[in-house]
Amino acid sequence: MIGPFHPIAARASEHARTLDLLFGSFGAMVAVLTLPIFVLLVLFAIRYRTTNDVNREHAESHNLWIELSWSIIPFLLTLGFFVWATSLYFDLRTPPPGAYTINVVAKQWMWKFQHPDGTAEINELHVPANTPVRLVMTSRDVIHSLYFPALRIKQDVLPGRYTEEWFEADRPGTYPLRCAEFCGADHSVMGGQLVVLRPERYANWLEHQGSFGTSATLAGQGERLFRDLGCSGCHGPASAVKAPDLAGVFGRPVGLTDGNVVMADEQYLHDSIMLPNSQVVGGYPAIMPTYGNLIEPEQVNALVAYLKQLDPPEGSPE
Amino acid sequence: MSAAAIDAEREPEDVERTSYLRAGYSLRSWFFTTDHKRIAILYLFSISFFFAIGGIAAALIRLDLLTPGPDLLSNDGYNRAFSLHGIIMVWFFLIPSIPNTFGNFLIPLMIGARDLAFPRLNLLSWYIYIFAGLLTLLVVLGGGVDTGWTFYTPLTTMYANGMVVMAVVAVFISGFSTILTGLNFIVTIHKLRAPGMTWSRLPLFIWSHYAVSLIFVLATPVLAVTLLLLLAERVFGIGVFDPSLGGDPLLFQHLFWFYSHPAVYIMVLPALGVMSELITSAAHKQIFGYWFVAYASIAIAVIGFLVWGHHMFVSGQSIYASTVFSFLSLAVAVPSAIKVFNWTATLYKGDIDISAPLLFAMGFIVLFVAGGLTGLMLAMLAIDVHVHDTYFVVAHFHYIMVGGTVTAFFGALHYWWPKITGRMYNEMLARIAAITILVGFNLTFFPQYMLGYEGMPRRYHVYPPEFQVLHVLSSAGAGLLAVGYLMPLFYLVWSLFKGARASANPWGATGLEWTTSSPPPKHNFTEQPVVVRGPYHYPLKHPSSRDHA
Amino acid sequence: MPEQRELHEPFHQRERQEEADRLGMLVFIGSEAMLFGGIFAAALALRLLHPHEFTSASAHMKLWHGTANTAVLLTSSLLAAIAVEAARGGRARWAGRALWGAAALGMLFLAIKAHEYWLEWREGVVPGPPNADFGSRFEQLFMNFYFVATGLHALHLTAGLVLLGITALNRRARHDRGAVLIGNVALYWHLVDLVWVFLYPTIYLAGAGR
Amino acid sequence: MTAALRRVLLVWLALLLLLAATLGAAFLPLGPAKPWIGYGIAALKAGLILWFFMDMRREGGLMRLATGAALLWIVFLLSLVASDYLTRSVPLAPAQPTGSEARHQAWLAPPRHSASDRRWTLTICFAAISALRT
Repeated sequence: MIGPFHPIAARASEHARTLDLLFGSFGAMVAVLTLPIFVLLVLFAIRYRTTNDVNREHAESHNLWIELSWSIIPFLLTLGFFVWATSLYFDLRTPPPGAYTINVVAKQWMWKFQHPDGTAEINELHVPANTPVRLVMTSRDVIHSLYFPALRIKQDVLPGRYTEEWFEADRPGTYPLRCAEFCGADHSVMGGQLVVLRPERYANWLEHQGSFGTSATLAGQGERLFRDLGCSGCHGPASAVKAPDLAGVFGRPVGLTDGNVVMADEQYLHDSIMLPNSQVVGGYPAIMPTYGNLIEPEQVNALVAYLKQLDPPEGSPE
Repeated sequence: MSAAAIDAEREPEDVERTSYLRAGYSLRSWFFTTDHKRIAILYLFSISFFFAIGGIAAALIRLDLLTPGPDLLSNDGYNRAFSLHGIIMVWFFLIPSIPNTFGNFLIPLMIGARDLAFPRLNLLSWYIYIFAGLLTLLVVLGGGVDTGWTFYTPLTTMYANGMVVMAVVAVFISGFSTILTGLNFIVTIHKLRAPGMTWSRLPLFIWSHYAVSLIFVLATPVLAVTLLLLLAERVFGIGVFDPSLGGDPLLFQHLFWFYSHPAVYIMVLPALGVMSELITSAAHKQIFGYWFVAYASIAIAVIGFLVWGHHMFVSGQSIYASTVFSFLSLAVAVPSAIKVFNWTATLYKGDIDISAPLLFAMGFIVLFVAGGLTGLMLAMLAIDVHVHDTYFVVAHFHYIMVGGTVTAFFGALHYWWPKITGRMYNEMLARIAAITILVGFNLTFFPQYMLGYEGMPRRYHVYPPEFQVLHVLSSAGAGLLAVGYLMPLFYLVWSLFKGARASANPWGATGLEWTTSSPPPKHNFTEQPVVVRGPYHYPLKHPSSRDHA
Repeated sequence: MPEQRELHEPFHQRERQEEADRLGMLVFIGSEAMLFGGIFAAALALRLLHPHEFTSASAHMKLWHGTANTAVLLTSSLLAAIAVEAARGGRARWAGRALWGAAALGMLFLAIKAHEYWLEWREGVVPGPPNADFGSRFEQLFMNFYFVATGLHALHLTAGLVLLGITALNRRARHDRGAVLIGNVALYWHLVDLVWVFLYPTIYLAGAGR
Repeated sequence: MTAALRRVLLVWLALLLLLAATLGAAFLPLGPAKPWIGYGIAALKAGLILWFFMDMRREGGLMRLATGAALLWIVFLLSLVASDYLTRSVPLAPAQPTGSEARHQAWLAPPRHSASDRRWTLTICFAAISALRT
């Protein structure tokens, strides 16, 4: 029952090592609980077989205390591991503030990664070592799942919604990345490489990419889109249309028309572009056209990146 | 038990003349029968047929995975092979395997009734099952589906191009056969028990089938509505899951797994019921902790409905809901643990006849415990994040479904074979088959645990070369397992013609079904039996109690 | 001598057999309730995901058609209950009339429903035909849910109508003082009513006051 | 006009009154309480139908158990599905305050405990709730 750890299962992050410890210790406890059963099974079968004349006096047919104990004690033991595993899980789902954000777009049978400086790569992900990296992921068609076996993490990637995954790889090297949720014909070839570089080598890898990758940063692409798609027509400072000013909106609570307050995170910005009437800002009419079928998820990522780094004009408390 | 005793001593010719097998040879007498025993035989043939088809699909998969590259099947061909393997094995073999064959045959016999409450409904449920099975065969011939047995949207609603609609309709129809069977069992167990057969005197086989019927009736309709919503979206375009309109693919997963996790308890609970019968009969001893084991079946059925979220830990479900589902998934493991501990305690100081059914039973316990505890590991949130949708999960559910349910199915087949056919099978060959199955099984699926932990995802047709060694091991094991499964086909059929004639109670067991002749007459009992004692009243202390049965 | 339902195969006493038939029907009703449980889970999910848009989409529904339909179905449920009481009281003719009344009100429900669908077809909020244009994308999703939920309910209502018709024509059922068949059909009819009682606030009342 | 007929007619009247009540309540400006009232009245109507029309009044314990089981299973489904959708957007991760916003946002956003101790309380209270549930 305990999967012996083959040398193939590389460990590239602190979480991976902790998880292996959790898996190993839980496996050990499970073995300690079950081996007696297997031994007793065979032992009883041989010792009390019908041809063996042995004392079979006063075998009880029930004993409340034994039965209660062997159902409650294993449950309490597993509870201990439950708390440990749950706190590990909460850490997994809590990216540290200020983590290095990379956008991921999954498409039927390939992964596209967009670095903040605009570099884009297919099926290859270069990340700096020893820095928390946060992947903000969305899919263009079906459900995929970005799985890093060496980091012991995976997260499904859903169409029409952001899901995120974060890790801090601490051992430079090349590790596999795979799709874990069945997504159609080429599900098994939809994988690639996670290349962990020391921070300085990652920096000059980015420069090298900069020359022939797209020139503008992701936010730069977002700014160009903001103009081309006509967003600035309504949301720009000089526009006559009554639309909320988007400067510095990211990370701030936003009051909606129906009274409750929502945190303006990436998901809210994504939904406001794709499904504008879903959560309209308080005091504004729901007149924004939907861009659902006009733009690609990559472009939405660029727009969101642009809005995230838009600082409010100096001094305005709004 | 006087009247029933007369049944047991009837001469073989008289037994042969009145046996339900002799009550009509025409096709009409078989295909329009309302005798629960004949319907059980009809089910036995049909599920064996689908077990063979599912097995062929499994063989294709295992052969293709011998090599890292796409050598035997194309990408699409492999996807269709595992989808059909999943659909046929889950809905057309595993779910009906024990309840519809041994449940149909034995529930009336065990509670002293002449037949199920609604005999015609029972036959209708078989015809619905066969109609759904034919539709699935059309899907197989028409090229199958490339969605997996889980039919996740938006893959199935917008991007899959196989015969998704017919496959979904076939599964939808097979659901009604399950609901009717569940309804039949519940009413029979409530209303047709023999005089004196109180709830505390019910055999544990009946308790587990009562729990299974609860799941049949309460879970299957939710599968029906989920598949209807899927069809509405794919065929008429009026779906509620479309993400571009603001719908949520997770809603499909919630509704699907609300059925599908109780469905895995549908598959394992009857096996647990069979085990209680096999262990007590082999040990010739009262079950240890009757009420704990009986209520454990009901507890599994009830808590089984609260844990489906552990299939969705990495699917973007809220982390708080995942914590609740993780905790409840630990709670559902407790009743199963109770059963295993009680069986082991039953063997203590028993008067054990190491027969083939006992070998199957002990094999079941080992594999079920291994499968169950890896299930506990999967319920741990952090571990599931790593091993979800990998071969670790594949190995886990095969340990429970194949190592558990199919082993129990074969154990039940051997244990009640004399009662069903009136013939004894060859004991030595049966023991060899049991050992082959257990060894072949472990060789097939234990390497998959290691594959899973190293990061080999599920449903992968092309895999990195470093996993090849384990895949070759697994495929070799699959070959041995196939041999193990084919052996009973030969010596059981052989026993039909050449086997020794079975007495009414070859194992010296104490159930009501052993008080009537083998094979039982058309109306089960010549006289209505009256129950005066509990189910497993074996004499406790006597050193060699076997000859006083 | 009032007809006795014939005693079929495995049962010894008629009274035990009637209990079994009624329990069997109730278990079937329970499974049908779970079927609609899935529909209500979908409604709950959609409402929790987009609370604001769910209410604005529901505001476009024809509230008066929905309310009329609820009243019609409640009355038809009353008639079914009267049919059972009449059969138990031995008044077969009243039982038959009450059953036909319940069936008639069921047809009225379908008529109102068809009229509502036709109005929506003309407004172009029926997904599918070319003239469909929806206020927002979620509005189309809401209409999808509306048609699936009310369509499934209408299907079950039609099955109930057929059952009511068969029982009304069945002389022996009407004279059966145990009212087994009438009782079971009435149970099914009350289930169809129960589902609508909960569909009404889900679809119509969500956006009623806006 | 037998007693049974009178009782059934009375129940029918009560049902129509409840229908009027729920319709009226929909037009009152009750805000967030509206769905609770709507479904509360619907549950009342369902209770009346079950108790009188479907004769749970005269039935034995077994039939009531069967009806109760179906309703309980629907509650299982709805409550656990709701638990996912309600807590999906509860932000555990503080959104990334950029530059000068940090000080400003601290005033706006509700006081936040440190992530770790909130995590312990959440895990324990969820475990407690689920223990009560089983």
